[in-house]
Amino acid sequence: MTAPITLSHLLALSGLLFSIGLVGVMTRRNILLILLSLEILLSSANLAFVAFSRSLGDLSGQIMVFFVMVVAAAEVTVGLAIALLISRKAGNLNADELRNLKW
Amino acid sequence: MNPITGILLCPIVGSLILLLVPQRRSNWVRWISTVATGIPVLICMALLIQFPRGHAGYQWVQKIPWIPALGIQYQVGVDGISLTLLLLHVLCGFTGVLISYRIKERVKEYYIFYLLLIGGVAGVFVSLDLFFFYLFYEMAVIPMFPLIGIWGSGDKKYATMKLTLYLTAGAVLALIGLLALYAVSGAHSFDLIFLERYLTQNPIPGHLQKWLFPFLLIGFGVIAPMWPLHSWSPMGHAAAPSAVSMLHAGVLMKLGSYAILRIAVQLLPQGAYTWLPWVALLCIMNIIYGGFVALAQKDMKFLIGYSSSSHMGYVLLGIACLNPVGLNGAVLLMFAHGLMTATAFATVGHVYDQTHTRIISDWGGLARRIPFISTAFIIAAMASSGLPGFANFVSELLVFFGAWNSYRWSALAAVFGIVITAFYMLRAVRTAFFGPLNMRWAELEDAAGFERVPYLILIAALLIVGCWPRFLLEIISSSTGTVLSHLTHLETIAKL
Amino acid sequence: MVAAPWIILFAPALACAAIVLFARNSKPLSATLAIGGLAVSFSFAVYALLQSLHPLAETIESSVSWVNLPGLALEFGLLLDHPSILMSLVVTGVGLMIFIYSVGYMGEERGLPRYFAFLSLFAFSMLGIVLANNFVTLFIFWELVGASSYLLIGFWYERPKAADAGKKAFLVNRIADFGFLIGILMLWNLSGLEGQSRTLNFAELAERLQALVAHGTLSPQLLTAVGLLVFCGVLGKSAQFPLHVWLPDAMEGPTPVSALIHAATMVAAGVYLIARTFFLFWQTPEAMAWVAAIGGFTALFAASLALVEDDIKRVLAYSTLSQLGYMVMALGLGGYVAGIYHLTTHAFFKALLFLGAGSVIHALHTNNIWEMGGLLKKMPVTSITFLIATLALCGIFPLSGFWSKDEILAVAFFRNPLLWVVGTATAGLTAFYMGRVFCVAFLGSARAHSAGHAHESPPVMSVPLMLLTVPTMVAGFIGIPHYLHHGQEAGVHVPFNAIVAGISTLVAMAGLSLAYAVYGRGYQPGIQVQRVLALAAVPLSRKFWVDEVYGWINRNIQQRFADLLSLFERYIIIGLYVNGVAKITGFTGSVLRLAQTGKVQGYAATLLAGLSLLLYLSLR
Amino acid sequence: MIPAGLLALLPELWIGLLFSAILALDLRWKETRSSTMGMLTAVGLMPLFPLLWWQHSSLHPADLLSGMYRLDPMALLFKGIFSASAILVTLMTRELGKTIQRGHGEFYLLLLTATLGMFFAASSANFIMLFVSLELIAITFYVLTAYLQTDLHSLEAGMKYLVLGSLASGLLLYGFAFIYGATGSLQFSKIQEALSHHQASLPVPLLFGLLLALSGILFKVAAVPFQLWVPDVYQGAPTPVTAFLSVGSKAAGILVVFRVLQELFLLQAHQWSPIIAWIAGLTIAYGNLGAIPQTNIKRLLGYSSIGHAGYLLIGIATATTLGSAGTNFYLISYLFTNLAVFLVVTAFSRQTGSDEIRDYAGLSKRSPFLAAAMFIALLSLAGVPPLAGFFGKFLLLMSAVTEGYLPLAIVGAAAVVVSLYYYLLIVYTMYADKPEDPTPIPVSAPVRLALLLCLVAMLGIGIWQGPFLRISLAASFQ
Amino acid sequence: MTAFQMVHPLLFYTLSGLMVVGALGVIFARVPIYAVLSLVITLFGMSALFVALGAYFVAAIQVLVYAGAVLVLFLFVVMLLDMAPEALFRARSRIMMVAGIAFGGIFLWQLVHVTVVIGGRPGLFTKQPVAGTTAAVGKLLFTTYALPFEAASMLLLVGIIGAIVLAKKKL
Repeated sequence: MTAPITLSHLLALSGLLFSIGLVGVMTRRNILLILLSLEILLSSANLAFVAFSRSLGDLSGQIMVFFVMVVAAAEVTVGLAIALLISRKAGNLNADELRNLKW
Repeated sequence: MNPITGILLCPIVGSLILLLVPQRRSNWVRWISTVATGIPVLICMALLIQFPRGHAGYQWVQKIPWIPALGIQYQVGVDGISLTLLLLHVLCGFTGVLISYRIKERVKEYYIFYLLLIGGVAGVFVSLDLFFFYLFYEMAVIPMFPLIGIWGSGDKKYATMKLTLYLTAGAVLALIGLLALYAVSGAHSFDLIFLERYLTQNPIPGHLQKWLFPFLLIGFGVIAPMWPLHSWSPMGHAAAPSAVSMLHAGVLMKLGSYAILRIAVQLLPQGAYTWLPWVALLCIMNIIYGGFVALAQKDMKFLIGYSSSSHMGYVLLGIACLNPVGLNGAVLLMFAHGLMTATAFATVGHVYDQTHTRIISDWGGLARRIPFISTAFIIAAMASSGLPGFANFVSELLVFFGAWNSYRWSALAAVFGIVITAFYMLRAVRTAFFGPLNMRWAELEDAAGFERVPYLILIAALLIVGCWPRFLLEIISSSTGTVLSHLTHLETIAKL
Repeated sequence: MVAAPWIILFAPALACAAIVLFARNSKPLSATLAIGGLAVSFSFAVYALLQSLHPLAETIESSVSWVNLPGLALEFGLLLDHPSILMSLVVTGVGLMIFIYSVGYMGEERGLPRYFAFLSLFAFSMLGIVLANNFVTLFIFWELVGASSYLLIGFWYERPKAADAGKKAFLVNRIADFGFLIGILMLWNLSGLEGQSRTLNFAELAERLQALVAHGTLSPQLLTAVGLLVFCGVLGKSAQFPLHVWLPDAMEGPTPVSALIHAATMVAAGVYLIARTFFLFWQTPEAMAWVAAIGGFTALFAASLALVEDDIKRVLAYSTLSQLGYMVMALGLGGYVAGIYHLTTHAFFKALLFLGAGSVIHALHTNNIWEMGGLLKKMPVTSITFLIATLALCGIFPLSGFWSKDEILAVAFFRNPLLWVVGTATAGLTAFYMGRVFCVAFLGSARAHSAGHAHESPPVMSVPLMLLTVPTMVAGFIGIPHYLHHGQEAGVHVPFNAIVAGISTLVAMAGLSLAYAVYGRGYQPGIQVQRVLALAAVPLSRKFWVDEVYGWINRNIQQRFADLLSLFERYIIIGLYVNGVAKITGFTGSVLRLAQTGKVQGYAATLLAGLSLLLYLSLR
Repeated sequence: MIPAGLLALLPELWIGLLFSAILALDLRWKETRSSTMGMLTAVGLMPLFPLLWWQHSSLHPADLLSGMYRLDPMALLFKGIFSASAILVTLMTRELGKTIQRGHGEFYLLLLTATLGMFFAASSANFIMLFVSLELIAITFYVLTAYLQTDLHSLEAGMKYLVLGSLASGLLLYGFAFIYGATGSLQFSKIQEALSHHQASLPVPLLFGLLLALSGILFKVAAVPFQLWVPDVYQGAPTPVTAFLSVGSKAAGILVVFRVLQELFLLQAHQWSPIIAWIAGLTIAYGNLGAIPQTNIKRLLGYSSIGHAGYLLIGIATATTLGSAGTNFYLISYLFTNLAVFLVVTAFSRQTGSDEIRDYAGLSKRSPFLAAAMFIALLSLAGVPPLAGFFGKFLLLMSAVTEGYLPLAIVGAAAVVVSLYYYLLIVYTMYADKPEDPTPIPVSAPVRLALLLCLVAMLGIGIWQGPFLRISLAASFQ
Repeated sequence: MTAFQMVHPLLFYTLSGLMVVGALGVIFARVPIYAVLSLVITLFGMSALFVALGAYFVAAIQVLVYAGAVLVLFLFVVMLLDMAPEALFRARSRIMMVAGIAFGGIFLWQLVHVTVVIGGRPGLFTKQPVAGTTAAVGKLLFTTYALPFEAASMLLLVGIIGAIVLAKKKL
């Protein structure tokens, strides 16, 4: 517990979060929560960027993080709008029942 | 203008003009089509007369750079082999237009597709560039789809789909072969004339040739049609409207054997030496199998269809011989068989259009009612069974002579094949045209007046060439000689 | 003079073309053209004959190059030597009579122009066989003869029997030609064995074969095989056992056609072929033995079949078979001259017989001899000419048949006594069945209503009959054997042998007498004998079941095989392999689309699965 | 002296201007004038062509605007492709008419932003720029896909696209992060420099980053195994959006693959080339086989577009100039061909309200023009000479064979046959089957014009390949 | 191996623990609101980590945009739709669960693999750390990254237009 924290630690954390996000995307039934899991994905990528930025001594990684947040915000807006419409139309937000288009 | 380009452009321009003709003007459509296919006949006749006898090499070559970066050029021209087949093609195309006067439904569309088909096929025969060769080759396949699909009969959806897909499958396989040829030749050119010269000097290594040859052989063999890749053909013939069957069996099938000869054998002689004996073996299947299956058919068009695939076995056998006699026989047989089968399909179509049945036993005694058509059919049947006087006889004879020393068993099978041919052809004649007239057909109309012209043209051509084969053979042999000189050249290299 | 063979050959061809082009609807014009064409041929044949009689006359050979390729030069060539001159005389002469006769016999037919076109075509083809100087030319006309015979037999194509008969004739011949063509191919190959360019010219082949045999380059077995293959063609055209089945059926054709084709000329082509290729057979005794044996067997076999036949034309057909067997046997025994001699005389009297039969049929509209009777008084010309021809056929002195048949029997007597016995027995049978026909049809009283009202045929028919009687009677005296001997070294020449002639004449007389006794006088043998005869008649009337065997083979082997292949085509090639590929492709598509479950998380999982695989494979 | 950066940015500025103009008009005009607005958008986009041509002929390739913006022939070619597809899609949108119940103006605006995003993507020279522009495209398309608010299909498609698209973005981003970490920069030129040290083989983190980034991009291209969204989204989205997705978005994806693989990682081609070749082969097979049993034309086109993506990847897999040129050429021909098909689909469904293939029965009688256009376009899609689609396939197969990817070439060739099957089934339905409802289908003048243009382009490109090949060659990496 | 002196191991492990727990909460929470709130924990933890790594501006934005705007939006929607927790959890498919965890695991394993490789390569981490202050980042944003910045503004505009066009009942 006292070994110095290296880039690997940060990346491992980021990776763990990313994986949790993936699991969330695949397993959560509610569309909203799938969207929420996607946020974990993006955030974990952000963590990786910041970690790399720190280790490289280069700010462009942090710039990227900024843009990712913008993108995430826009994405969530649109996603929530669509989710809202689906909920109005279909009566629920169950991802498994959203399968009129198939095969 | 270059006469070859003229032949090529006539039908294509014709079809473009047809696009502008109003739908109701059926007669304009017919006349334009007649002219668009008639002019090539005249040009071709003129070329035939002017063709220098005993002169090897391509004549009336026109070369326009097209995509220099890839070594692609528009290059057309004919030698004896292609001129002969071109003649066959324009004859069948022209007579097909005449036969199609009977078509009353969607005339304009029909002729547009038909002329495109004619243009595509003509393109294959005159192209001296592998790219354009392939381009026209596929162009010739596709118009068949609507032609059969719309104006066909019977199980036309299945037939036309199968035909198109099958032929395309062959074509793309051949395309792979062509591209590989391009890649390994190192010549960076699709120019056939150049490649012929170049590959004589710098042949492709033997193991590559052996590996490349099957692509071209099978690819083009599909349309030839080589056993067991033939099953598209009888079905396609059966479902197609008569002019299309004529062109299809008469000319389209020859594209395959022509391509094998022109490209595969000529450019990959070592591959040819390796693989053609196997082809000769398959020919036995083509001939005997095709013949026996024809013997079991109850449907007239299927019968002729299987007969065609059986007879194309002779052509392939002739090519497989790789000697002047066999090759000349093969080319002449392509010509002869084309005319013969076109005649047969034209007659069958004439009857079918009125009876709406092709089952042979449903007909009966038609000779009484429609003597002209019956005579034409009997002539075709006789020609098909190798009766002297018709071009088929002499060409089959040449194939026998050519094959006798190279592939004895195939030659035996081939000779036996004409016995089988006689069996099914005469049985068909007996059942359909002889015997008492089936009273259902008491109102059948014979071909009268102008309608007889196409039959007479085809039969006359068969007879002229059959009685005086030297006329065409001189033209053909000059070019087959060139093909073979590549091979003998190779032999000398191998010996050194 | 070089033009003579060409004119002889092409005059009928031109006539045929002219009829097709200009006289499709005119009976008189078509008849005139056909007869004119053949008359031209005939006159030039006569001219050629006269020329050839000159002691210094040379054989005329003339050819044009038909196919000229490196490795194969085929010529269209004609040869006018003694056998061919004789044969062309026979063909054109007998043919001319038959053509003229046809005007009367077929005058009522709607399709007369067609008929004459076919006849001219046939004459052209037959002359081609006769005049050909090489195998390819001969084969061309060989096939054309088959085709024109097909057309002529099936002239009344609306009659199922006629149509079937035509087909059968063509097919049987085609089977025979399979062997013939292979024989030609082998010969062509042999001709180049010593390095020369290959040839199919008869004269050159003769030289080369001789050289090959002399040098021992050629194995006898191979030569025998070639000989037998060529003989295969003979089997078909000359209707030798076992390919004889088409000839009796061919009687469905118009009677003049039967006379011309199936008596005088076409069937003789096979015999002529042996003669033409005698240089080949002479080198191979094994093949010769087979030829002789088959000839002899056919002679006896066909004669026995004729015993119980009631159809007058069929009797004549079997008789033709039997006589052809004689000729083949003669040639097989080496009796070159004897065979051709008999061929010539047979052409005359058999044509006469057929024309006579035709005359009767024309008058009575029946072929059955048991519906005739008593025609001797009603139709005297026909009857008498028929009688002369019958006697000639039976070999009664001094008619032509006597001389030629005895020449054959003499050859057989010296070369192969067994065959001589067969030949003599056949002569007896011949006399018996001919006597039977004559007695039943012409003697006694009318056996049917129509026979009572018969009238003699018009002159256009009876004059040819009478004209044909002349050669039938005198052909034995004009030195045909001598003419044939000229320039022919090979073969066996046997002088006239009185003993053989006497025996055969006696046997023939006995046969005739027996026939007369039974059918003219109504003599009934004992019950026992009758039983035996009835028993013997069964296989005869069923023609030894040969047709049945062929039919069985046709139906159960050939057609079953075809059906089998057709099923293979349908279920294996199309069903399994073509449609199978298509179905598998389509099925794969239907399976693949199941990946598209519609569940977004499933898609995500698949995406990740793919990615994981990708990562695993790359980062390994 | 105008700075080069500004000159280079002119097309984007022009689109921005157009965007503002439409925005302003949208506020003032009523919904009823939306079709005029569509026309305006289409016409407004046209000056882009001369502009791009001018840039091509007078500006030098360079990295501009602090290295964010890349001006090179490839970017210009792709911008041309984007503009052309945008114009045709705009015309198509006009045909939608009442299908879109509201927000016509905004629809055009979103089309413009998507186009702008594609333009930016084409000119990106930095991963940040690239990411933002890709997301601009993606998010616009999420909205556009779900645009038919009352149609659950459309919403479902939008949501699926959004979820999977975001997942892909996450992967892309993660990949970028590792590339960034391993090379120390997000700037293409610097990355390229850093990568030149790793010629023999890529270190694991880089390869990991590359593969993740690649999957994010291949998702856009719709390559196996990232293709599952395609059929659903294509079917559910409004037809013009499907068309734009299938051409514009896919082209953008291809462009980015080009940028990443052939510009940045060209030296490591031996490492990624087999991977792309496998993906290409599988994609071709999946798309074409899956299309066989389809009955909805949009869904079928979705599958078929997967197949085409596979072909496009062949050129990338070969990593040669010829291959890249082949891909470029293929895209040009695919643009006209596919949009022609979608034009017909739009015109047809406007009248009949159906996208089912069986309803196309007898189209040749109801509208010979539409049927003929569809026929030719489908043939071109299948790759039948002398149409444009053929030569593209020819080039791609040629490059595959030349580079020794023979199995890939055979798969590509075999797929031609399969594709011909399902295309010809449509043709058969149109030409040989009897129509249930024989009323003629009217075709509006702009659509007719656009279709004619596409047809002329298909034939022209197919027959007179030279100039287009030159363009494609010029725009490919040397 | 270059250590990160500014990140104390204790701080790191504490924050990591929080973040992972928060993330797991998103996956496993039965009630949507809890899921959203547990994500807030993760994001706050990450923000703190950012500060520790010297990315001050980004950390601030993280709190403002993510926790402040995005998650609030989520909360609004969750409340607006008033979703019952049971309905959400009950029908979760077992196969998907297994698949998800499996693929997540595989992915993690691969990530760890890569990370280990990176950890063993000291050459990559030689640079001196720079502080991501607002001034430094802002300067970059408005100079070098002006173009993406503009593009991002366009992106937000699309987000706005999209949300309005889609979700607003009456335009």
